[in-house]
Amino acid sequence: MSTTPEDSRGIGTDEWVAQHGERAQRGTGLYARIGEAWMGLPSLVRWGIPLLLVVLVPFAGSNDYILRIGINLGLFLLLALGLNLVVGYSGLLDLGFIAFYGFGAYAYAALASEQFGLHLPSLLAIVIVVVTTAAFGFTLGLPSRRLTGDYLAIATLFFGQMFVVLMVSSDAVQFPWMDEPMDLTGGANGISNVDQLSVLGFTFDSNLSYYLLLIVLVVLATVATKRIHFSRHGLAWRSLGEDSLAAQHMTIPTVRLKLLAFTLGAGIAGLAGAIFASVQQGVYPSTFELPLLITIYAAIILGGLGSIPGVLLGAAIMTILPELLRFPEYSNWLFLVVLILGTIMYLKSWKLVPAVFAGMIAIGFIANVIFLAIGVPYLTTAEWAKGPLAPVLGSWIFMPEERVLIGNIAFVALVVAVAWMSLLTRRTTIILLPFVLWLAIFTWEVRLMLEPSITRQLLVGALLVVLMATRPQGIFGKPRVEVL
Amino acid sequence: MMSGSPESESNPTPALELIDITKRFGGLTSLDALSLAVAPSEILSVIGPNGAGKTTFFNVITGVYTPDEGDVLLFGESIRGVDPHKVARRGVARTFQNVRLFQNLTVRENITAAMYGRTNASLFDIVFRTPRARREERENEERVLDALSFFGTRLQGYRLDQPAYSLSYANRRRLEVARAMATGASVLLLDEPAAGMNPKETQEITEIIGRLRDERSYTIVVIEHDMHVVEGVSDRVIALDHGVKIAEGSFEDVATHPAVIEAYLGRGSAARK
Amino acid sequence: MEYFGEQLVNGVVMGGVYALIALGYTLIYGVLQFLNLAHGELYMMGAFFGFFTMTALGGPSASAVPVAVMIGIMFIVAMGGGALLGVAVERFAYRPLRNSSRLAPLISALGVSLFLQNAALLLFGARVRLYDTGQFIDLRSGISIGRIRIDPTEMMVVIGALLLMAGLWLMVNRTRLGRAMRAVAVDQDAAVMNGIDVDRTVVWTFAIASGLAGAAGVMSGLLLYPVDQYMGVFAGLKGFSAAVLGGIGSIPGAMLGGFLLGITEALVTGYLNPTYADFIAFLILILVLLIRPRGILGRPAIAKV
Amino acid sequence: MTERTPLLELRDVNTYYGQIHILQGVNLRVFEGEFVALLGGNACGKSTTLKTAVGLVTPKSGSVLIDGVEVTKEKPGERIRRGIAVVPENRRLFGPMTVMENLQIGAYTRSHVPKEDYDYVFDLFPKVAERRNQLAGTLSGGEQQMVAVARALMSKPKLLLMDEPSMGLSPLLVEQSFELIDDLHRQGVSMLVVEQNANMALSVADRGYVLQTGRVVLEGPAADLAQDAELRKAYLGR
Amino acid sequence: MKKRLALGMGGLAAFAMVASGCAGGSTSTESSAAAASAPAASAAASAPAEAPVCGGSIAVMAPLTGGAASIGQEQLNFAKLAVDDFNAANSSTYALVESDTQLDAGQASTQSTSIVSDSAIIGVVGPAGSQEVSAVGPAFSEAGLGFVSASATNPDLTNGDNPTFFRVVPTDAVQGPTDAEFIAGTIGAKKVVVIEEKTDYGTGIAKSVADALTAAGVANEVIAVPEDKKSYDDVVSKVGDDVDVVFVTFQVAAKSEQVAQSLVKSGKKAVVFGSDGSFSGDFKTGGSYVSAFAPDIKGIPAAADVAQRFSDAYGEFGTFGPPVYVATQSILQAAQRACAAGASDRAGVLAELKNTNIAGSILGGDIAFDAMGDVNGAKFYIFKLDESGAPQLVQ
Repeated sequence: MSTTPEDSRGIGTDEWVAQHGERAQRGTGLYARIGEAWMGLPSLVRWGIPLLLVVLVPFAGSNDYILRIGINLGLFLLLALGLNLVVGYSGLLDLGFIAFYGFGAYAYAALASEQFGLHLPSLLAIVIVVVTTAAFGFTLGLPSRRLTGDYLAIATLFFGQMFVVLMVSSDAVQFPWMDEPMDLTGGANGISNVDQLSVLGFTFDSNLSYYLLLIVLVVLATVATKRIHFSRHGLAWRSLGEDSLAAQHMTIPTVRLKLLAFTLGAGIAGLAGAIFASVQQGVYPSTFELPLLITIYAAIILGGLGSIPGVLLGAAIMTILPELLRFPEYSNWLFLVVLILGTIMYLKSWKLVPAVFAGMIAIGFIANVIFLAIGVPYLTTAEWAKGPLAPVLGSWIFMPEERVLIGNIAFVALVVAVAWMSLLTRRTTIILLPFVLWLAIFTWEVRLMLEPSITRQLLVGALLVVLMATRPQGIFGKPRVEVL
Repeated sequence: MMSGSPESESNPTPALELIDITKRFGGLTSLDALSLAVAPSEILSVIGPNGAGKTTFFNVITGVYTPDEGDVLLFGESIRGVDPHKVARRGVARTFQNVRLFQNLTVRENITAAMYGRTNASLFDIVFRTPRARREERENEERVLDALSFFGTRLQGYRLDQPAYSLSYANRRRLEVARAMATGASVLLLDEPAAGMNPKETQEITEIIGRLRDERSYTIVVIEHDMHVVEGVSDRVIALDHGVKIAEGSFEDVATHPAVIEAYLGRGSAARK
Repeated sequence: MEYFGEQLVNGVVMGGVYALIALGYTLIYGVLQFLNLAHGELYMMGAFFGFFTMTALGGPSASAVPVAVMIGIMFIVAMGGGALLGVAVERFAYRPLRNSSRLAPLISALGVSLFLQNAALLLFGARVRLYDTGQFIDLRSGISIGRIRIDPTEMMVVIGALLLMAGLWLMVNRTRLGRAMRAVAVDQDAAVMNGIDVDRTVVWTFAIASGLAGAAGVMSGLLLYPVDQYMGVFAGLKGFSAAVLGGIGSIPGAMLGGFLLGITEALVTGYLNPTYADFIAFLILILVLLIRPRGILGRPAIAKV
Repeated sequence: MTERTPLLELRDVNTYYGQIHILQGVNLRVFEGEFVALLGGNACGKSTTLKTAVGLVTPKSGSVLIDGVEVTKEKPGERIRRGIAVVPENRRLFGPMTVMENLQIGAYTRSHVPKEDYDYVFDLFPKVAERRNQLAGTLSGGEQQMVAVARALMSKPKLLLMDEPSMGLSPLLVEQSFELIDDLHRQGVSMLVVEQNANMALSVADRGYVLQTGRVVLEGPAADLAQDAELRKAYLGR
Repeated sequence: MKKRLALGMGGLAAFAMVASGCAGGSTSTESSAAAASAPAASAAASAPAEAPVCGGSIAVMAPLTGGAASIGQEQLNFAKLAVDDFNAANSSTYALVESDTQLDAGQASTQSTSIVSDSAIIGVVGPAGSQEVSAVGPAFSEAGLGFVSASATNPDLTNGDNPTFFRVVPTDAVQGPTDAEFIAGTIGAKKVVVIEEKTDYGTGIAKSVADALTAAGVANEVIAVPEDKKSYDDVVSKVGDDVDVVFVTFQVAAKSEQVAQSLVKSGKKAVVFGSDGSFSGDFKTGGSYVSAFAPDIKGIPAAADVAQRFSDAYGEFGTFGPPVYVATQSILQAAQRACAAGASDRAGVLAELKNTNIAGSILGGDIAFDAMGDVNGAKFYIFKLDESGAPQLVQ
């Protein structure tokens, strides 16, 4: 029989694993220290700095496009904050959320366009839109009393789909009391020439005005959300999202709160929809289909469900990144920078970095020689091989004559290689890394650059997969840890 | 069958009373014409083999299930078929056999969440931070500390802002009790409060249950397998088997009752204890 | 009555395709309680694999091998290719997330969909492809009862779907692998403690489900559905609806759901208005869910308190 | 101690969950024919030790040996083939499957299962034979316990690992469980039982280990441990 | 070839020297650079002597990804071909900018701001859909940016709201009556079913055809179908035995073929008449009709070469591509003229766009715009598909 001497607490007192968990919560390293320093700032500063930057954008020589992206981002943020109440807090997987956005947009268009000859004052129209959308949200929330989890998600998803079908096909609705079929929604053509917002004599007729309006709305929504977060309602919502049954036993009227979440979320979405309709001066059914739902969900989950900064960041990523990728001149740089930084961050060793990059450079020339030796015809100059180094660069990444075919092969090879590499040990990965890096650049230059629009979508898809795999809880999300 | 305990005779309105409660699931009768009464500030323990209907008994009281027959009275008023959150508001709070905390909420938030029924701030109050909202916030803060003070320093200090999942198992059980207290209930239903605790912790929770009655006058119903706890806290013990009350009375009476030994305790238990 | 029969046949044939897709959803959901939203993309890939196999074998008109053999090879390639792809998707997009929140794999699945659609666009080009079945199968042959006609491809789809379902049902209920799948579905940790290799079981599940999607792709190609990069989105939605309608996790349920959905679509198209077919299908679905939250043949959830 | 090869040996095992150091140099041996109890409070690493032995958790350092063969990198299935089997905490039967199917899953690692093996467990547990076509989820607590043990025995283990067999059971069932375990042990099955109920476990075990904050703090014959003053104070109650 | 081999080897050697930190690396690099300069010089020499003067960017707004990618990619490729051809012929440096709208008016509207903000862009090809045109119209007219669509056929677009909008294809108001007249007259149909696909394209053309048929006294029934419908057997079952013509308004020719095959196999006498969206090799059931705004471009000498080169580079094509070639040409020529006149900004290009006159375009006729931006003398041609599926001009 033996007793470990260093044991001092005596047998039978064991809270140690959990304390370990508590300690592990605190991060280590540079990032954590920067994070802590940032969190140490007063919250007014933490929120104020980004806000100031955002407000200054229009005055720093930006153009309509940037403002328009800003407007889209603002609408997105409103949607994401609204959805966060429903999904992030209450844990209700509402996949019909986009229908509320669409409903708001269509309702505004119906009240302020030639469709029915109505041109209601904006404020009145918006109030009507928000109230009706909220009522619509309440109605769609009713099944949440009976359906939970995936099944609620499915039912709401179909509601969302039905909305689009209904909008597309309601351009010739025959009411029994009318002689002629009536055009309610403009069908596939949607409704155009929707009035712009006009409040107290001020007409929102420029991107700048909408941009500033949205900043105000997003700030208000963020402040409200933050206040709700720690309030009795916020806690009640979060509790029912955690464990609806336990919440009921803790005096929380779950049904009512679920409906409230649905209603409130819908109201916010309706407001965003109305603004969207007036920014665009039109509504079209194709906007409110699955891709938008995907983007909005990606935004809230990417950032970290239930976390306000996470929602804001996620929405920003999902709005700005795809736009950046539209332009080859940016996406090129983005690609190279991500590739290089990613490699450096993966290697975490100043000795390995030059070795890997040297290997990458060597492999290009080796490939060049091999391809020549086996007689693959090619043209040397790639578009980006400019300047004095052009010939060297040109024979490092060469352009094959059969650019599409070889590019496709390279693409498939790259996907397979990256996937395969993720299964290997670090050691083997590092050995293969130069080859894969070169193949990535080769594929990019030979094939992906040729189709920027497709590449953009490919990258967004890959990004979602990679981000989820590396950080399933989202960027700012806290992991759910189960100790033992 | 044992006769009703003297406490319930001396007190005209029991805190909690079940009258001929029957609950069936399909062909299975989980509770069979069960009647019992709990006097205010009494600790009643319910024991019985797995599947005896103990948890169903809690679920019928708290409104998760509506009994097929019979009535449940809380201080003389029927709460049969009332929604769980309303039952809780009327003063019945519970803990769960398998600990159902709001795992990703902090200790403080877990307790504050349970005060929903005692607070009134509307969303408007909250968003615009009206005086009412601020006042409630302060009150909540005090109540949190008050509920936690019951457990010494176990759940205080830095632990207040730790998520519930990071707590040790025993602390989670404690937090669940504190959360139930925070609802403002006067009747606590504790489902195996000592399960998975080591002997020291078991002893501690036994003391706490006693103090809950002595210091705060809670009426408490405990489901427990650990006979040390049952012995330590009970004013009265009820043994259930197949939804039927097979014995009732003091711990000694029940523990030595042949039917209880047959169905639940086993012959060796008395010898070993 | 004949018209009704005609529409019924149309519905059953459409339903066969939906059912095959639904089987994949149901199988994966049954084992992992997770909606593989990228399933429709595997169906799309299957359709393309079938198409390129056909072209490689000499195209619709000048096949190098007998037609039956060609169709057989098309199915093998599409199912094999689908299975491989499905396994890869599981390995890289879902396995890292197996123990995280329910939403993470959903987003990952959407990422996979986006990736696969655009990879197909990049690799196969944007052109819509047609199998041109009429070139190698006489669509005017087959059975006809009065005006109701069932052409050979339609027969193949319906019989094929039924056979695959029966095979799948037997596999799940009668084989060692099937038992392992069900055990993993009930309790992964307990399955591991009994020596079941969860990863391998899940891989097989994905392989089988994705193989079925590949088969569905070829079948819909043979039925002359246009083959393009985005065909999987809506077909996936339909298959998914079918699975939910029948009770997700239940194999006969998926089949039933598929046929019901197909028949609904055909009847609404036939007697009302095609634009409302989806609307009514979704409406039925929501109503069924409200009445039976777990679908027609789904098991009720066991409430744990 | 003789120099026999232990059926199961953990050598200086260190295990982490994320950054949390769970097992800190655990050494443990179970010899053929032995009944070893592994005791300890909550969250002290008992279950992790078991999981490490089965292969659900891979140690960061140290090794696991079954019958003298290093299995640290092997999957649970391979280890079960080498002759260990687990009765998990809370039994964990496959509720929607029949008792027979549960037994078949118990024999999953074996390519061929002769009928006699089923007969063997049916002889051992006539109740289980009776219920073989019933869904496991519909059985009573005691029956479930039997099926769980029968399921584990289907892989013909040399060593049976049991995780908290008394967890959540009524006193009668706890007693019956231990009788069952004791019975099996007498029939020659070697056992490693993880238990919080030290009293009960030490009354039937040959030898015991006490785990504290991830370390083995006490080990020795069960009878000696039952007399250890500190242990008595902590675990055996008043 | 050998030079390049040497270059690769040289590069490798140079790299090896540098990598190994060799002191003599500098000389070696120099020698490799010297070797490298040879091909560069020869490449420069092969370029034409006279310096290019005119250039600028042209944006292509099309659904390059998403459900309508088959249309958008074909349009993009024709635009690429047009720019390449034009640059080669005129030694100019015009470049294309892709703008993916996914056929969604919302995205088109956002992208329009991007295009307006890029001052290098002097003209826009597209957008493809009519609703997209309404969505981008205000931004482009405010910026004075000319845009030429090759597929937006809603007649309302040229009602004066969009002063900078042009299109090289005739509107539904031309196609509908032409097709209806042919169905009523030449085919002599008594009963027609119009399958209206619920897209802005399908809805517009279906309405125009149905109205014209009614006016011509032909009994007709419109069946609306959703865009994502996969099987058309159930729709075909609705077509009565007495129906002579099924008019389809799909954007994807494969669907028209699907309907035609379905009619054949169910033994109905009705033939399919496809609107211009069906004009593609995929639609080939013998006996069907299809209309197009141009004679088959493979039959036009001026176009045969373009068609051939397109097929070589990008594969087969349908109906939405060739007009883009012309639309791109119109902008390129306008830009070139503006450049020659020394006013190569947006206003200059827009002014010149109004004077567009492409003689003998690949669409068969001359292309010029009227005051509203519609193409002059718009006319529709009707083809009958022969047994091999090849279109034969019948009107």
